[in-house]
Amino acid sequence: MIFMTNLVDTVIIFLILTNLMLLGSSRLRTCILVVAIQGILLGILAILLEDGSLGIHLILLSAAIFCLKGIIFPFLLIRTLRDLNVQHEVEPFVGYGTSLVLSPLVLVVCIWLGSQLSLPIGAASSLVVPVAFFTITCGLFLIVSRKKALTQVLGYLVLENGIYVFGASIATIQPVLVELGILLDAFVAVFVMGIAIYHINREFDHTDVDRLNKLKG
Amino acid sequence: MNPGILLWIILLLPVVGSGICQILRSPKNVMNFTCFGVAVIGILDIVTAGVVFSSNTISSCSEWLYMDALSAYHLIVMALVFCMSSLYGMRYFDKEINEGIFTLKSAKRYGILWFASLAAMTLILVSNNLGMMWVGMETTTLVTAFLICTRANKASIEGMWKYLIVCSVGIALAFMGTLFIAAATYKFQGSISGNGVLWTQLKMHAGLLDAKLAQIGFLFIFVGYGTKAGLAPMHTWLPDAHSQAPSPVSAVFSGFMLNAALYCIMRYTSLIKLVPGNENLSRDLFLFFGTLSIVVAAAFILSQHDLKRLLAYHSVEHLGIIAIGLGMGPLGIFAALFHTLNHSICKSLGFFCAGRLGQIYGSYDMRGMTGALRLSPLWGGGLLGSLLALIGIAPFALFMSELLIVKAAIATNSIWVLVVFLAGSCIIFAAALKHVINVVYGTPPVLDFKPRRSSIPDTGIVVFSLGVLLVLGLWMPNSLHEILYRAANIMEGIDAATTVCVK
Amino acid sequence: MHIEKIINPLLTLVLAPLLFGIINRTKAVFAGRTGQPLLQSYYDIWKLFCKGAVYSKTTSWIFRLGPIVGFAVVVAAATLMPLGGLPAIVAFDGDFILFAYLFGLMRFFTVLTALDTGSSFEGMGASREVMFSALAEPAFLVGLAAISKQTHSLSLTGMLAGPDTALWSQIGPALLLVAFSVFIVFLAENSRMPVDDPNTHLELTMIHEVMVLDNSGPDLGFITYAATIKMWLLGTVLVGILVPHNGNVWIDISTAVGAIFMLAVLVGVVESSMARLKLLHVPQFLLIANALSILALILVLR
Amino acid sequence: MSLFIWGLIIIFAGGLASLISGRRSGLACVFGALGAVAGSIAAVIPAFKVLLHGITESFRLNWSIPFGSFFVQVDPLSAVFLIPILGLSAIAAIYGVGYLWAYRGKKNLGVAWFFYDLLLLGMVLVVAAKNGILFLLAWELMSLAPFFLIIFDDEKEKARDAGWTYLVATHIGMVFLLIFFLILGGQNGSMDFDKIGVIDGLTASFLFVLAIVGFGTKAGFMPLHVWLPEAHPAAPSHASAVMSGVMIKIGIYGLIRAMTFLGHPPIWWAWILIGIGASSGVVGVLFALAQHDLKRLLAYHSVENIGIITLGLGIGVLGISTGSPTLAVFGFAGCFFHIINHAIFKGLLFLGAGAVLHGSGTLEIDHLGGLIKRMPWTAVTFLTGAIAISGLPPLNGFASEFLIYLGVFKDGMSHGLVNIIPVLGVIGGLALIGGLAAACFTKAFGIVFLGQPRSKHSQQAHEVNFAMLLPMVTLAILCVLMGVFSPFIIRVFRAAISNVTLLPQEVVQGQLNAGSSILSNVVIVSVLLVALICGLALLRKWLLSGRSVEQIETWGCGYACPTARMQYTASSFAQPLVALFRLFLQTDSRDLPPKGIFPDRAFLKTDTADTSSKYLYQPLFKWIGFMLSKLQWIQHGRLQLYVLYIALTLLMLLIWKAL
Repeated sequence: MIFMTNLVDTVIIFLILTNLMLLGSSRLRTCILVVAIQGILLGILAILLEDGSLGIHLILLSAAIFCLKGIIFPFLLIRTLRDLNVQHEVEPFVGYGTSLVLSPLVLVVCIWLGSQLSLPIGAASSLVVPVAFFTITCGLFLIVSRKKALTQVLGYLVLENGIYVFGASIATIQPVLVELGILLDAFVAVFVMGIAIYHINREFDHTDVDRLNKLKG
Repeated sequence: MNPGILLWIILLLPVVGSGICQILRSPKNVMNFTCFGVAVIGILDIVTAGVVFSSNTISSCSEWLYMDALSAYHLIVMALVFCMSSLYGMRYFDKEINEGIFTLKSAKRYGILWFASLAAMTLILVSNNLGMMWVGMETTTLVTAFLICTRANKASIEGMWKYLIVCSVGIALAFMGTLFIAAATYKFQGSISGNGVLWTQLKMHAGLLDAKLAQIGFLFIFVGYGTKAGLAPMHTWLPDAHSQAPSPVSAVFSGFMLNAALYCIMRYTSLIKLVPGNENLSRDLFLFFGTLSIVVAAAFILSQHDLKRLLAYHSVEHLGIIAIGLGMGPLGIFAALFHTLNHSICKSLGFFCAGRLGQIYGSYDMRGMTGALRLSPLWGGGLLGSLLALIGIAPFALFMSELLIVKAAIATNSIWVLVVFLAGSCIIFAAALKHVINVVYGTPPVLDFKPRRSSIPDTGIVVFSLGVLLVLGLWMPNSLHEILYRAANIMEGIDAATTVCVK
Repeated sequence: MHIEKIINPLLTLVLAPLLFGIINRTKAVFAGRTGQPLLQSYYDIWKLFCKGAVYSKTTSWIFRLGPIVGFAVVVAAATLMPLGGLPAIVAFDGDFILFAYLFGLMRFFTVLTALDTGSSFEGMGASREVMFSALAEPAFLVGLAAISKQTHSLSLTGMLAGPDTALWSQIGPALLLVAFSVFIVFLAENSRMPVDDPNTHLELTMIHEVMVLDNSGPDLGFITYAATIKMWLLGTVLVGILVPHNGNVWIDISTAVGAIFMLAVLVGVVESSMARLKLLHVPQFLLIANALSILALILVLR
Repeated sequence: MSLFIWGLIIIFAGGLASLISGRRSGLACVFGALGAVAGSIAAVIPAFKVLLHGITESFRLNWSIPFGSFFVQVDPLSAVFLIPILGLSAIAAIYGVGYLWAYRGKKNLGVAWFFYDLLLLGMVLVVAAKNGILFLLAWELMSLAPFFLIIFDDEKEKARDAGWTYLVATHIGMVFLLIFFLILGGQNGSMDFDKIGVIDGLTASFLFVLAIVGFGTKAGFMPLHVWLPEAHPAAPSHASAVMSGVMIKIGIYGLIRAMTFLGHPPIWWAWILIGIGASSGVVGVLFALAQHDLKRLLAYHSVENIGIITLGLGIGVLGISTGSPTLAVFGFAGCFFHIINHAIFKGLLFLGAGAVLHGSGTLEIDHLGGLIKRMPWTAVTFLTGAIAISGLPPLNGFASEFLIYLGVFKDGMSHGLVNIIPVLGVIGGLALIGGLAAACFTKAFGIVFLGQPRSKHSQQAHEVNFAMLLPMVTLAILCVLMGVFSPFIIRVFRAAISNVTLLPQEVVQGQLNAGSSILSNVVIVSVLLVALICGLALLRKWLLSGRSVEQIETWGCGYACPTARMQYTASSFAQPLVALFRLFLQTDSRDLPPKGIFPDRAFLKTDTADTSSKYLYQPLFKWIGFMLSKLQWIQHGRLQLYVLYIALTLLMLLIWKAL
């Protein structure tokens, strides 16, 4: 059991690291890969967080997560990236350095928040919920502070991952159908956003979201 | 036969419909088929609702699909809005079709997405599992996104992108909230038959929910679904999406999608009211966001030049009014539900007229639109009627529902809300009236466009909607009263046995 | 219907023109002239009645109606007016309101008559007339209100029954204030100095005279006669406020008539001792009258 | 009672029929007018019955208006208002046929007639409704219908703005009424007037203020009157006649009806009413004096007359609160009588103005003149109306003002300096109003109808058709009759007054008898006056017989060749008074005085904008707009910040609620 908890903790640490990398790196390709790693970690976490009974649907689920978040999404995104000849995130509203400096503080706040809540966490470590919050915050932060449409999609994905970690941490049995539905939605979302980015690129021949500000008032 | 089947039928028929759109061979056929199919489904919806009202609730496959008065009422609203919009949409694209802009491909895409969004919204209404409800809502967002840019141009794509991102983020937060609620159930995990969070069961054990978690969960839910419902300050996507979408889509957006989101919040409200220590939580939130929405809407209606954006901000205002009503006890909820119906009909009509007038004038800039009544008596008159109704002129039904809300406000003596509401509505009245007078009256500009004779369906839509609004303003059928009353009770979290006096 | 009721209006009709004579004679005396005979205005009126008439092409039947209405009004007003101890022919609560408004009717038609000629001078006179009378009316009615409050009577017959010593001791000041304001109204309404100058012939400065520039023959006769009667009636009001009675009808009448003639003399004195006010200052003059009346009202109400 | 309901149905049917006949002008006019006239006749009969026999008839339809009920009742108070409403509307409808006929083919007359009939229907329903919700619905119907009449000439921007001003003002008033009735109903469940118990104390005073604002907006109290001078000139004349003649009175009706719910009035209510009355009256007539547009002038006179009516009302309320039957009865009698009289002569004057517009093509007073030669009938009727509205004997206007005066003189001047308020307010106020009104109407009639034509408009003027003349003549005759029979007419208010004042009928009867005996004296003098006039006319005829009667040019004081443009204009006529009261009027006048021995060109332009809209409402609206425009930056188009809003909102909520 201890071993389990340690394993969980390691995965959690890795999650935090991925988040930090996302905040720090400006190369879109890197970001995509990092998000892929995050997906894979989630797949692992799904199994680890399940105390004891290793149900068949659980295996199925983690497999689904693994494929979707770890393989298909990155694939889709990389392909989109290829279409729009852009490699780097332009200068964001909040610099990379600043975000990296800020992130530990945010993490502290998240840990404190997690301690506030009386969540029915199973065997999982007390770090899970805070990291979930942290991931969510990072996702929102990416969407708010970055300018490239693609980065915002990544931000959305990170947000979802965070929520997913939270979902996995609280020991409720979501029926597999719902889980699959949710995954499907995430998939469709990424797909749609990909197409949307493609359209944007075609119409505007750039994908800087902050330059999409014709509609106002 | 088991009435539960009906739920399956109304859920799956739209999917079939979207399948059929795939195999049609001409844009005209696609449009006609959407109209026909939606009509059939709409009738089935209403039949289902009727069954629900006769027998208190119906459910299927171990209560995964479930429908009670509240959802049935919204089902009727949805059926109405979709039928009207489809009927209108049948003729809306004629010009593009003839010019060949609106190709078979885009027609197919339109039809498929149209049916798909119908299916998604139905899923929201019929699913008892809060997770599935969330899935339905997210699907709605994704499906409707491309309806916005049926005609792909810079503005519409921008609108779509904003809609997509803002709503997705919001709904993700709503999912977070759902998880919190799920987490709050740990006290009675054992007692619920182990398949997820069914609203009915939560309702049963609501007293046992963990107060803190439920509270946080509700906050997330409110912000999340509130984003989709277009409550200020999360409404930012709304004017962009509404103004860029083709009119039938805008009508569905404003006419039902917003209400669907609000419906989700209602479901949770009926739970949170029963959680010890959180009785007033929902009230505070509703009143706060309601008043805020009205003020913001007033600010933007005052200086608006785009007709469709004007209507969009009116949606913000009216959703705010509905929210205020929901925050004001049984009578208020009754009024709010009534207002939902009125607003849906009226706003759809508004968008219909705006769309056609936009086609006539070639733009939605109200500074260039004058003398609509002379150019096209039907659509000009319709716009005048719908806007007069929107700003609360008696004897239209919206006046009645707003009157009830004021009554509720006085009854629960929430004075400040009342003051803000009345002041805001007066400002909006003045501003919107100015706009509509300048659009409808006066001498029209010289246009090469020859307004074509308005066809039977067009006339039908206008006359029907205005007629319904008029009749409901002057005479409320007892059946409708009963329905609203039962729905209000569900929302209020009390079973129909304990009576609430709204007479 | 006693016989002496008739005496009162008869006196009015007969003696009224004499007032002008008295005024003119007074002024002549002040100027050191012998002046025209006392009965001059009788001659004038008679002469006018015997003349033919000249009408402007611009005018309509309004122009012909005006003078007649004016005369009819003053005669009707005379029936409301008591004199000395004699009650009026028609006396009822609030008859003084009717009295005031009858003169309003007269003014209405005089002004229309003036405007009917289309002459800019007469328009000018009309415009001044309506302005001054609009200011004079409140002063008159508020003043009478104070009187009626004090005399507990709502009819001229009661109000002008003459103040007894008790009344004097009660509201001497108030009575004086009212008397002053009514005197100002009297001057304004009869278009005497210092409001108007009846015997200048520079059209720009006149008010009443200029409005009747175009009238001639019998019409002018009616107007002049009506003017004298109007002065008589308003004078009666003033006298009624101030001069006490001693019960014996005949003595009272003679004192009253005498008082009215004295008033005429007073007017003459004023006219020969004062200059005409600038037209711009006339409103202030009338506002003073209003102020006095209101003051009187405050005194009696407290 | 069923006859009454039939009347309503006929009116509505007529309107609907004309709406359907649409652009077929002939049909539209026939249906619309027929519906109005026939319906009015049917509905007015019960009203007369009620008024004469004092028995109230009520009618409940089993129709559930949402949260209200269709409960209609004609009680004496309603009847007092119903008779002028129905009468004037019917007469104006006949006029309308002749008036709108000029628009045939150009406009959709069906719509105009539809809304005219709706207006009539709404007014009748408001007065007869005995249920709060029904009242509000009817009120809104009555308020909405005129909008479409005001905006009838919608290609004119002035008309569109007028429509906007009108509807906004009336809606704001409506909001206050909404609160008023909901609180009233909230006090004890039912909205039926007969079930609403009497309310006292602070609530009553609060409700009274609400009622003053809500109903005052419709009635046109200072400074809530701003919509009036805009709306009445814009509408077609028969509509303005109805709006100005009866619609604004319904505000007074609502006020009286509202006060029947509010228990025994404190004395300060009376003072407020008298203050409003005096200020509305004086300021209204002053503004009227400064106008150049005939209909605008008349609109301001409506404000003035509402002021007079309110003075009467105030005296009545003073009587109730001080327990003085004389004050109460005379006040209300004067109020009611003046309401009816004003309906008659203001209707007449607006119809006359319409005739002037129809005949000469302009309402600009300074462009008119000499119409009495070209439009003799219009001139006679207009003159009658002018005398009546100036409150001069022997016509009806004097009779009603006389009653109000009499009330104060009889019992208003009790000791105590505080009574200076009613006494000065009424006596001084009425006297000043009377004088100024006379000034204003000598100007209106004198400049428009007398002298020489000032423009080719008035040279080419022609008399109007029979359908327009008949109503005007009828109303003029009514002005005379109401004056002559005033002693008998005021007796019919007995039941209504005793309903409102809660005095026993005998007491009211006694007071009214006193009043009517006094009025009969007035009538005697008036008859004498008329007799004298006739006699003198004959006398002059006799004097002039056989003597030379010449026709020459007007005496130009030696000036050789006068022209029509040398005549005094309306502006110059009013100038001294306008200058005297510039404090209230704020007239901005631009002039170029003649200079030199041979001045080339000189002019005087005066424009009197409504002070309260210029210095109160426009700044207010500007301020609101400015404040709200501060919110504009919210929607600046930056997606990132949109998402940030969501995050911040969530954070805010968590801090507000969860911590």
